[in-house]
Amino acid sequence: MSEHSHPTPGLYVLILLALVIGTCLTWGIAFIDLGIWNPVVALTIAVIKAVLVILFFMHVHYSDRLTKLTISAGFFWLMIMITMSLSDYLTRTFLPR
Amino acid sequence: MRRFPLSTSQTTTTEHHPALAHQFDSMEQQQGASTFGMWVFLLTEIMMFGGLFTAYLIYRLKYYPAFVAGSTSISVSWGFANTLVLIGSSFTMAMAVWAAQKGMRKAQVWFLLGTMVLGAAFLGVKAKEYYDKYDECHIPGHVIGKGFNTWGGCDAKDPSLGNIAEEIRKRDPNIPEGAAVQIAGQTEIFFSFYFAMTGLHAFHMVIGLGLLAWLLLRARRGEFGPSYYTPMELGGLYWHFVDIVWIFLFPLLYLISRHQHGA
Amino acid sequence: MQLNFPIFPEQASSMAGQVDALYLFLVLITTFFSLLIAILILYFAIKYRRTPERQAEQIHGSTLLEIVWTVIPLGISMVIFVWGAVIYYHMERSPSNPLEVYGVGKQWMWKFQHPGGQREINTLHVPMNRDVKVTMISQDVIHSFFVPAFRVKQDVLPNRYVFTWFKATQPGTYHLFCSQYCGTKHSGMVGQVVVMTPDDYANWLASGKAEGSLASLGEKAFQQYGCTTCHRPDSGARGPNLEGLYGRPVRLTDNRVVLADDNYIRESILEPNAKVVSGFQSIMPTFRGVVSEDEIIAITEYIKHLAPQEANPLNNRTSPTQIRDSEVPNIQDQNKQQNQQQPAQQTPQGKRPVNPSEKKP
Amino acid sequence: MIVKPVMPERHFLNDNYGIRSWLLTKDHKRIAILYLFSITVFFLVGGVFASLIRLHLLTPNGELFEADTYNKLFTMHGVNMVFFFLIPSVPAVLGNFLVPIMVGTKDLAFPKINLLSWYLYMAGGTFSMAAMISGGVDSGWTFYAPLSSGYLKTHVIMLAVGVIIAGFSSIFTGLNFIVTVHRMRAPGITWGRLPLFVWSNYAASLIMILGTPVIAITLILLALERGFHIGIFDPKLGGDPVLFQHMFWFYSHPAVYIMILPGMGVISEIVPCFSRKRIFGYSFVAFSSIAIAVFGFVVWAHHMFVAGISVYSALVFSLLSYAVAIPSAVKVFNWTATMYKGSIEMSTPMLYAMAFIGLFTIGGLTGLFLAALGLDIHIHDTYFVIAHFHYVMVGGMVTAYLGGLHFWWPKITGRMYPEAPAKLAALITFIGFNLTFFPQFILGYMGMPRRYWAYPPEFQVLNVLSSAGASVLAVGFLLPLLYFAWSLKYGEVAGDNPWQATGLEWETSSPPPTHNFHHIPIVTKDPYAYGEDAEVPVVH
Repeated sequence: MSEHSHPTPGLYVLILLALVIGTCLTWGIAFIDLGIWNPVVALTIAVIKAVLVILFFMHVHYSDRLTKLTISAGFFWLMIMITMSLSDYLTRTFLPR
Repeated sequence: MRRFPLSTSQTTTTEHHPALAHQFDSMEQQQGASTFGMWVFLLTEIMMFGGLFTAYLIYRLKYYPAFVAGSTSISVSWGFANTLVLIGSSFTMAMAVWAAQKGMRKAQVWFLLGTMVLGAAFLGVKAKEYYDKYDECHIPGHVIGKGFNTWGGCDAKDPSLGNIAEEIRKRDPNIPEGAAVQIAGQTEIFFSFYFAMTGLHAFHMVIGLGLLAWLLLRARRGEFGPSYYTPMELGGLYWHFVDIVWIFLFPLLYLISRHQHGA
Repeated sequence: MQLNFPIFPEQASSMAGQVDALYLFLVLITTFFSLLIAILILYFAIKYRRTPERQAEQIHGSTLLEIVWTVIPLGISMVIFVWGAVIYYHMERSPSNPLEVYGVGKQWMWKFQHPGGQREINTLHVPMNRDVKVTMISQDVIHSFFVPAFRVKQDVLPNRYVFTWFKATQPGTYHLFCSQYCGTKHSGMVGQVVVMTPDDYANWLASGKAEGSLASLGEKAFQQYGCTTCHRPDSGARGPNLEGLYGRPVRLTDNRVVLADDNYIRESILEPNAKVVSGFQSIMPTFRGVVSEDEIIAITEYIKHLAPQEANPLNNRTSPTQIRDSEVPNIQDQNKQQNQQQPAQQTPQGKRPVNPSEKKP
Repeated sequence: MIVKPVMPERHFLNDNYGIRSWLLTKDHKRIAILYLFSITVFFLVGGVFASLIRLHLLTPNGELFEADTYNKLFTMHGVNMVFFFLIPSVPAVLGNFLVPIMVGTKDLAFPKINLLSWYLYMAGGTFSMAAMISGGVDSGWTFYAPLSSGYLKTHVIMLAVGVIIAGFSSIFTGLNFIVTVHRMRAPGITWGRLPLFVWSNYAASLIMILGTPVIAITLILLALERGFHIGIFDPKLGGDPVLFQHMFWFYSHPAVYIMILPGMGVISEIVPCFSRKRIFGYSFVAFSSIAIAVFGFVVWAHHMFVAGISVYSALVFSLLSYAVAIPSAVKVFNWTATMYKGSIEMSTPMLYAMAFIGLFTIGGLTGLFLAALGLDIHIHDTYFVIAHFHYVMVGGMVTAYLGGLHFWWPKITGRMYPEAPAKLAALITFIGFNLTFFPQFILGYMGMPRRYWAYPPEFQVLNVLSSAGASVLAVGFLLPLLYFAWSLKYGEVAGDNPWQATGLEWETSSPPPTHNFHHIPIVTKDPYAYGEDAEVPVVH
């Protein structure tokens, strides 16, 4: 159902290049002091890399809405787990007194 | 009493592809269902790794200095190299799927082989890293290896063997020994997560290699072509997912506040 | 077997009435809706029972009705939520000037310490009409402090202090249960809370054999572990001055501000480098495995009693004290014994006024 | 229809014979029957533990068993019932049998994975049985750390492994349902024509695939901590025990909706059938299932109000907990409204459905007590909680399971169960159930903590009442076992549609042929087209 148009090897090479550049960037930036932004930058690059892999290597860009919805649901639920757990950990110190 | 049938019946005539399972009407339905099934399975994988990531995050907030020290003690170069290896294997995997779609038997086999070699290389590096940790007495707990020591190394007197407390003091002499030892002791929890997360990932890699071997056999027999390449597609999805997990593991485990301490 | 069995718990605290009011309200709601549904079902089942001539009347649905039975339950549940939240908030707020009692849970007993130094096991004596705050910690697994007559319950965790409070209103003896499953003798981890009139309570306090007040025990431990070496009021001290510390905000080296409460003090004893006060070095060794929970409680009580002696807020000291390396305790050698159960000895040689054999918890 | 129905000549039960044809079957109906047998065994084992617990609690001082044994009994009762009965019961037995037929397909999307999931279930069951036989486990089904990871001396890891494996069985069942519902619907079955049983199983499947992996990883971490003494949850090793509870309840709270949602689906099928009426508010009933599944994921910490979580977090979780109560209420009202002006036949399945609606109402409403923060402090971890979830799980779920089993028994076996003993069993179950669990509400509010081996004497009368009820309940549960077995041989031949029900499953023969339908059906009407030729008034 999903193979009406498919990426070509040329595109794959481009993605590979982008991923390698992303990895090098992550590695390089890790040694520069950005304060609290270090993990933010690293994770942003990681997210971009993951999105590239998902969209092109995993053909989601060419897939139907259901597949896209499924993946979004996965990350949405992960966010639920993380944020709702943190809602406890981050507010424990604000005791009402 | 009268019955009110919900349905009328219809006879379907579809030409049968040998790979079409009986429960499906068409190859298109079969591929759609299989691919979607794989995605649903990957959804469960996201949540499974997600549980680990959540716990990791909470402990990282709680024991940040120890996570920095633990992260610094693992080799960023190997981690970096392994990231590139895995990205490369993802590329060859994508190419293998493409070759299958195009019905290029030889190309499939070579790309699959390439993927397997890179995957095995990744596991080899991982094994080396694990062995280093074993050597440095950084295995958490008291069951495997010589047991985790509060100073985070094998011998308190010998700073050369993974003595994390000593490393901390070397990088920042202002940190007193007591504090360094305490932080070193807490790296045990970092290593717990390091091994749990990379271990679960490596376990997925091993399964992935098994899948690839099976795909390789089938590809060699020329089973895949433009009309049927679903198993290849599914294997690809799985392999890319494992790659994505690593894309997150690398910065989370290897690169915690590297700038403080240099390579 | 007694035949006149109670079906409602005693009300023996200021909170009991509030909780029971919400309970009875909910019982009313539950009864109303359960009966409504049950009666409707039975009525329909009889009224519209199948007979040869009966034809069901097809109804697709009604958006209006759906909205009605979405909104009404929503409204009712919001009332319950707010009501419950108000009571909860009240329960979680520490009373202003409570009588403080400390509890330690372990498999399978409760240990309580009073500020006057009295210790009890599985029994807690408290005066009536006075806010009593019980601060608790567990030595092993999770327990839970539950006094049904007071409608209070709090899980007692092994890694941090939690508290609960109550104001008993009726003299008497009440059940104390451990309500969090804690192993084989979970159901044996029971005791009683004895509520006494103020006079009786005073008598009880006087009759109790105490080795001295809790704070004085704490002071003893404070000296015994050599804390005074660094935590001194003078400006050259290597550790923060602890006078007037309790209950105040403290600025840390990473600019965070935390409240110096029981948990902070305990953490600073066991994991001194987790939260280092701004302007100080992290030089303090850990006392994990060295001090017992009881001693930490006593030391905390002692710190609470250290009144501020000068207007020198410890949280904004400007010049960090320089420490020479030779002053830093060398604790590695003593640290070699790995066994977590065994107290390691981690203090600088010659600085501790007692020898290890004396510091039995 | 005066013609006496006859058994079809060929159907899935006689298509093939021999043990191999069962153990290697890929037919969803045969797998459903494999599940039916194995689940019954686990239910009986769990039931024996329950009976022993109730027997022990007749006296306050714990005279029958040692404390240790008692702890093992309630642990194994909980584990058996939750992981090996409640979670798989309706989805894996009735769902497996009916979902493909209801969506008009020959089988589930992945028959081999379906069989694999039964084997995983059996493997998980074997591990848990092995843990049981080799001395039992006394961790409680909740496995709270650090007790289970650092203090107990029993085979916690073996039991945890059993639960993890069974978890994967449930993941695969859920995966199969989701793919089948999305990709395998027969022509004409739009989402608006999907039977409500399929909707609710779909919603439960969502929870299975999103929640179950989290319990798997949580228990893996627990086992690692226990096995290798690495610090994850034990504060002695630097961990945080409250994190275990967060991760455990992230799955285990939604898991109660895995248990109850398919049961609700059964009721949504039975009530219209025996009222001869289309379901009231189809789309509201359907979407309330999805709403329950989604909201179910954001309320977990209401199990932790006294566990030392932050006050603000508790407020948020309490508020959200009410969000999940609303769709449940909507369902109850819609079922009741479906009966209005129907033509109601009080057959056994309908009796069970009516019992479900009543008991679930009580069970659901008492959930409001537990979500109310100030009140939960008092009743948390008491028998009030026990009573509440048994009202939902036994009064709701088991009742629905039995109702569904009676309803579809003629479809599964081709034979009717005997009506008179079935009605009697339904009545006995209802009375026994209420006698067992209603006193526990009072006990709980009185303050009797759960998992107590001995208790203060003033609680004895209520405990004796409860134990008496349990013996009645046991009879109620054993009766169906007897007459179902009897009916296999002597039951009346049912015919394709003994209830004159609508729905695709009633259009094929009973028992259905191996491929369910001789031709792929094309559906032109919605699933509850009762009285379709009559005028259809719409109330506004």
